[in-house]
Amino acid sequence: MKYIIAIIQPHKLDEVMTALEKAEVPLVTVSNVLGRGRQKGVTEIYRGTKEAGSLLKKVKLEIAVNEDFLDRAIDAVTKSARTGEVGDGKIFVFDLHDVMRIRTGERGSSAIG
Amino acid sequence: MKYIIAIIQPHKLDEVMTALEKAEVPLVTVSNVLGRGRQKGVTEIYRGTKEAGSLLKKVKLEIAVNEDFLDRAIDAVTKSARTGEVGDGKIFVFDLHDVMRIRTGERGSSAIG
Amino acid sequence: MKYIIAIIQPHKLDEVMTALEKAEVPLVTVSNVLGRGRQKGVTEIYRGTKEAGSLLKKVKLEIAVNEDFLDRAIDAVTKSARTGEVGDGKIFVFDLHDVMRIRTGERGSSAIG
Amino acid sequence: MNTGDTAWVLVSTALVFAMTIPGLAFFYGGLVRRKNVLSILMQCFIIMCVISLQWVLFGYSLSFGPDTGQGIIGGLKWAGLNYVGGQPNADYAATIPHSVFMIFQCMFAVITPALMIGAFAERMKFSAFLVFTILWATLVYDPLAHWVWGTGGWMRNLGGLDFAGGIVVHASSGVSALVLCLLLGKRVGYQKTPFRPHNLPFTVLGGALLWFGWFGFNAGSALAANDLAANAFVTTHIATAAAGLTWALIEWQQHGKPTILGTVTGAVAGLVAITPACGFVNPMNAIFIGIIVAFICYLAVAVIKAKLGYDDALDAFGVHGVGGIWGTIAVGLFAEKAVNSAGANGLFFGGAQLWPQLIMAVVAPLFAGVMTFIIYKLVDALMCARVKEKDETIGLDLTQQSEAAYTVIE
Amino acid sequence: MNTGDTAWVLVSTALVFAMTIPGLAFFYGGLVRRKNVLSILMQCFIIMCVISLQWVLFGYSLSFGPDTGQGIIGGLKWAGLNYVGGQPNADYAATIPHSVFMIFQCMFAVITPALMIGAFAERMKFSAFLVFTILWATLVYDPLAHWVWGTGGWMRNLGGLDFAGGIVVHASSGVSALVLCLLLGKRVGYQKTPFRPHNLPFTVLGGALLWFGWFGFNAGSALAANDLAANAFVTTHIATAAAGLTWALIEWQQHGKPTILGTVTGAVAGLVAITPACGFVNPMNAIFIGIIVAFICYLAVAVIKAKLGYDDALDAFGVHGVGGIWGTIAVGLFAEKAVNSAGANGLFFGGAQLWPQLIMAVVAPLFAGVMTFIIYKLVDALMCARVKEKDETIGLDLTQQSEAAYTVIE
Amino acid sequence: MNTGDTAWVLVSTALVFAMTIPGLAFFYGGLVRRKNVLSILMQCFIIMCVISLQWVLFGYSLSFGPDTGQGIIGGLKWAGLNYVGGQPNADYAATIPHSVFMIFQCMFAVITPALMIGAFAERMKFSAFLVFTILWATLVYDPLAHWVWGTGGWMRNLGGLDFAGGIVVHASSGVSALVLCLLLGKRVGYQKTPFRPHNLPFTVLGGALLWFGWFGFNAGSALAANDLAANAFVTTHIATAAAGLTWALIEWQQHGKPTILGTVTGAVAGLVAITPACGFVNPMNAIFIGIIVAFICYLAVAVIKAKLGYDDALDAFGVHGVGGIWGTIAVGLFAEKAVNSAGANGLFFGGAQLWPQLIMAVVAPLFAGVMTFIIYKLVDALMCARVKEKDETIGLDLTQQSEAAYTVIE
Ligand SMILES: Nc1ncnc2c1ncn2[C@@H]1O[C@H](COP(=O)(O)OP(=O)(O)O)[C@@H](O)[C@H]1O
Ligand SMILES: Nc1ncnc2c1ncn2[C@@H]1O[C@H](COP(=O)(O)OP(=O)(O)O)[C@@H](O)[C@H]1O
Ligand SMILES: Nc1ncnc2c1ncn2[C@@H]1O[C@H](COP(=O)(O)OP(=O)(O)O)[C@@H](O)[C@H]1O
Repeated sequence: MKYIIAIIQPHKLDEVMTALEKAEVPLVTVSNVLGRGRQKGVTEIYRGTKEAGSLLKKVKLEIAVNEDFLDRAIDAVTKSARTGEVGDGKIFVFDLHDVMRIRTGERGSSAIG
Repeated sequence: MKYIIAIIQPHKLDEVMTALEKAEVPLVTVSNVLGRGRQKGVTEIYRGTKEAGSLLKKVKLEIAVNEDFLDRAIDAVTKSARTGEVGDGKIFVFDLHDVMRIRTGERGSSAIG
Repeated sequence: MKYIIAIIQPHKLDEVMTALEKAEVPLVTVSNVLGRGRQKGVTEIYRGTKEAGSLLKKVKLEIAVNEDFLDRAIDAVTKSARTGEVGDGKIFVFDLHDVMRIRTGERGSSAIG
Repeated sequence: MNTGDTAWVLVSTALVFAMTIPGLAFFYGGLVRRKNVLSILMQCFIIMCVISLQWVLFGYSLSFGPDTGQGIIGGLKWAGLNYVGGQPNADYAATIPHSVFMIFQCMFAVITPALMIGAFAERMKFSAFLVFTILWATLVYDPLAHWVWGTGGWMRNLGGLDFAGGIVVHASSGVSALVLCLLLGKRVGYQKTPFRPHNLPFTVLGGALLWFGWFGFNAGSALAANDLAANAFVTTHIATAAAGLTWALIEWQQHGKPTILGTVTGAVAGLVAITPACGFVNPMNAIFIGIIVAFICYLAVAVIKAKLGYDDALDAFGVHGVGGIWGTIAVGLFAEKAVNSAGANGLFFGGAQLWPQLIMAVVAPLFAGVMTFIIYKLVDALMCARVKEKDETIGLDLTQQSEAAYTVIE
Repeated sequence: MNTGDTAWVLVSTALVFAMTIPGLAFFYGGLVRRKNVLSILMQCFIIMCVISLQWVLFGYSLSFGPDTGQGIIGGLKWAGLNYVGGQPNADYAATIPHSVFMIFQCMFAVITPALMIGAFAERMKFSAFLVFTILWATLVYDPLAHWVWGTGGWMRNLGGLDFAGGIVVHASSGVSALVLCLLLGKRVGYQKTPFRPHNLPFTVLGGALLWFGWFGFNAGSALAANDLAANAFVTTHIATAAAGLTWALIEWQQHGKPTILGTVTGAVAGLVAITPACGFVNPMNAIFIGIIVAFICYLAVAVIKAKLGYDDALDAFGVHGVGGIWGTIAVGLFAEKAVNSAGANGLFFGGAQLWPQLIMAVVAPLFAGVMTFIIYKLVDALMCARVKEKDETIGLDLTQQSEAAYTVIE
Repeated sequence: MNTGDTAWVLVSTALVFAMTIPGLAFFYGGLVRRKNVLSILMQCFIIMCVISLQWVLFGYSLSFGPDTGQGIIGGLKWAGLNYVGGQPNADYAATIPHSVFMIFQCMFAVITPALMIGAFAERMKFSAFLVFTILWATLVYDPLAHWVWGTGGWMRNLGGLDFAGGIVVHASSGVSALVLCLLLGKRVGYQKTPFRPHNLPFTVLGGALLWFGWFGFNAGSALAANDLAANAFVTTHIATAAAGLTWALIEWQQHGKPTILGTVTGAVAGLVAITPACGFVNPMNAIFIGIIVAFICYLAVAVIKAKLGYDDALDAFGVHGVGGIWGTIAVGLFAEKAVNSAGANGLFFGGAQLWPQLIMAVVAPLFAGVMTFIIYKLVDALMCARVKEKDETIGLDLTQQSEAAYTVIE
């Protein structure tokens, strides 16, 4: 089993969510993050004090999948999240040791979906 | 060493925290997330526009443990977070390569607690 | 490749960010978390009801690096985040299976930076 | 007719309006959990709509219309604002248009049921709340307003004094709130998980606007821009300041820290207590009324409630019920004819005003409590007053209104 | 001069001030996405600054200054507040200082262009917005105010009635808003991704303050603290209550849930509709005006807009344009000389007031729409009215103002 | 007595109340970091409580009570509101109850120390703040109010003019604020890590309410609803609009972007500067006063402060101190007898009013600064004025008040 962490542009979230649903990996956990990447931050000014804000708002997706769904999940995210501009984000993939569904106590691969 | 990520219902947080304390795995990091799972979202309406909100508020727990505490941590979460209804959440378990306590510089298994 | 999760004190964020930049591991994802650790929480009082708040505000950093940058990243965080007081936080290190840059589709080690 | 008086009462009307929305709405809204804040705002807002209509259609007539004979209720002669026009009605206010008096009183009729929201917050079904509110306004508020303020009202004839609504507004709604929260039961998880206020700045905003609007509520009740209004304005301000400070000091002594929530709560308690008294007592005694109410309400809110374990979620009873009754009794102690010749002398000034005050302070709450019980039972039987547990867990905003107060992403 | 009248109009001026900031600013600010809230607040705030200056420098003179002959525009005789001092000007208000009338009207001149912000929210460049606003105030608002309210204005001479600005303020800005949003185009992602209000409590706060301030807007337009002000106050309150409740009930029937956003929107629609009528109709007919506007605006906002697909982001047209036109026509139906002897009788009272009302309701929007088109084209040619797509995605707060509304960390 | 005047001053009192809470509280509260917002709200709220009590008990008597002989201080004859009742006091205001004048002035006494919160924000211990405030109000504000406004006060006798408090309120508190922040030292991390405003909409809300309430502050200071009030109202509005716009334009020119924080700050600076002048200058000169204050305060806040490196956290000195002194001098330049016959002619109108103004502008700040130094040293010795570094890091909300402003989970 694999665990995907994807950092994307906030305004792409809805498209990515739809793409994931179409790719049959609908289950996902979403959260707000700030990212410093290659994309330039926007300077902020408060009463004359300039601050080179380097952190930009991003959205983080976490998706646990069985191996055979990995590629289509990555694919779905990449295609739907891409604008071609710097700042589009990254996908990180981890080995997932175990999963459990709290409601039923089910474990492993079948608990993932 | 293992790293547990648990997604639970927000109103269960206090019970889970207490259960973890009792299970002697008190150290935990908590954050807000939104989840799309099997649980149905609640439709929102703004000036007549219906929006099938698919994301529900969840809470994410992260717990780093030594192997021999893994089962009791999982157990504590499962029992205290379970309502039996769809949406109770999932537990994901990862291998943890290394840990370090920033204050002391301690590393590995002893730094976890 | 490795994936670092660091939990630090919120007011140390700027120093850590600067340190990471100096250590040539500038790319990082940041988020708010609450932590229960060895540090004592602050009691809150609402209309006479005391609540032993055990959760304290922390900041979470996530940094994906190639192996040869791992030590200097850990070093940068540890040194800049340390105050010597309880509550300074922890660093967790994971194996990273794969990385992908959404913008280009690049994969693996070269996509990390 | 006097333009200065008219200007003052018009402004006061707007000020009392602002007490309910945004004042009370934000005071209460900040105190609930994030998932229920809109339900509070909605309840306050819809009360403004629905009770205003009830008032002009028949509520005003029931309350202030010509008495039907026994001092119990006004008739329907003034329903639909019949006879309520630009000419003054000397029985109530000789120097301002009758319709100005009517709309000023409208804002009182609106805020009174809104105060009860604090008791049943976070668990009452919207439809049940709406029906309950309309019935309560008609069957509890309108008669009480008539008894105390209407020409021919029996408490008024008895000599009972209630300058701006200690009995009519606060004691009545506060006691009803207690009955309601006992009948509705506790919120899921009450006393197990902590229910922290989700946005205390909102509560402070609301509290400050309450204080601001209360100048209209109390000093506007003089119905003229004269020395009586001035006295009411000053006593209101000072009693409130004293109560807010006292509450902070009590907390400091009890827990080692004064809190802003405590200070604001104390201020509101002070406003409540001075309400019936503001036009009858002098400013120095107003300080005592304020100090004492802080002690009493602190006891009610932080000690007694916790002991008895009822879930008066935002302390509608502990602040408005308890404070309103204390203020009503305080009139019987501190009132002076020197302040208001149309008033009376209280115990400390050699008068016997305490008795009518005590009668009001006992009968009105009793009446309100019993009626609330009956109305609640009726509503509950008809449509089940409480939301389903699952809906309560998800939150009233999403389940009762299909809205979320704040976006999470972006 | 009368101190009571002066006090009332001074207070009303402050109340109308509060309608724009913080009222409208928060009403709109809560509805946009988190990344654009400051741009809304900024636009409202800078309009207050810039139009107030425009007004005292020449706007007031253009609007209310001595007519230049054809009833089209006032001259520049009163520019820089020449002749506008402490003495009353009996043509407009005989009992208050002329400068009080001027500053009261100033707040109307400010809020009118601010209403349009709702249409072009989240995508207009700040510089273009600023230039557009100044031109629009000068070329659309000032003439219209003169036509309807200025001595010698042709619509006024025609017998058109607009008590507090149904045509001058709401219809004009609402229709211009529609033209603007059609010209500017839709926001990126409109109807693809959901645009949820980022902070509904802010919207409720703003809505409540609008209602509060509107008492000054409408009842202040009597320019005296008399029975006419009283009537305007009462009708304003009641029509609003009726409209708010009606909208909630429509939603309840349509979607099974009443929402707070709907209720507040309904209330604002009610305020808009009663604006031209409040000094001419009686309270019971105000209820009808309120109920009807809820239906019409609901249709405009929730049905027609969705069908036609234009992006009137916060429904400036749907509420102000549609509501203002309905209110103007309603005067022609419900006005009574019994309420205001300086008024007229509408259709239902055997009068012929409907015709001048219809003429106003057709000509003024047409004029505003055409002028808006011309001004927009000019501004767009000069400086490109819309922000770059990339900036729109990042948000106007950061890209137009280099600020973020809320911190994320700590 | 005059009901219109009384109505106006009562309303103005409520408006000035709203300047401190919620106005200033939210203006400042939005600017600090999330962990300190409640400490600001608490300080503003408790000042309202504690200084109101100080005022009625003895502060008013010290300030406005019969002079003890040298023009330095009022006696204790009016302590506890003795002799302060419903009858007018012709020395101060002949047409309104004396108690109305007293409570109007109470709100000035409250807001003045509250302004200083901006300087010591985020690091002062609550207990020390409380003791400091009471001493400062008694030893700095009360004497100064007496000098400038009390019958027999020496600055008043000298012919110094301060219509609504440029010296008494703004210069005094602003300069004291500077002394305070120098003595307290910088916040931990100042100029190392960025301190972003945690909630700019709150700041805009507060700023708008300040402007709103300031109409009562300035125009209410006419103590009557007459043409003088009208002039003060108009000049206040216009100077503020000019200053807000000017600040935005300066930023636009300097950084390429106008910000809402800058615009609001400019508006507040405009309000400060016009305060002493509003009843003496004409509207066109008010525009100049507003434009100039924006330049001066921008310099103080964005350039000089950064250079000198003192930590006036929210610019209490930069805006109120600098702006108040400029306004006081501006009276000496722009005042006209044509505007206010009880006033004087400034330099530009051939008068010699500049000298008394300069004396006030030098002596009052000096006095305030020295006294602040002494009081601070006393308080610091007694109870250590600053919180522990660890507490500052965690935040004042949790460590001084055991409360959190917002919940994080749910
Ligand atoms: N090595 C990394 N570790 C952690 N987060 C990263 C890393 N690289 C990128 N990110 C996250 O991805 C976001 C987008 O990266 P960025 O470099 O701006 O875009 P791109 O990959 O298109 O050049 C960053 O803001 C950051 O949140
Ligand atoms: N495969 C997954 N990947 C990431 N998050 C998941 C996954 N499955 C479930 N979750 C998270 O767990 C939450 C609960 O899942 P859900 O399916 O609603 O409950 P249950 O497991 O009880 O059926 C989801 O809202 C989501 O946040
Ligand atoms: N085993 C763990 N699992 C998850 N999070 C942890 C763990 N240990 C520490 N943390 C996080 O690190 C933070 C700091 O830990 P704490 O024990 O207070 O500090 P220190 O390590 O200096 O003693 C905690 O608040 C928590 O968020």
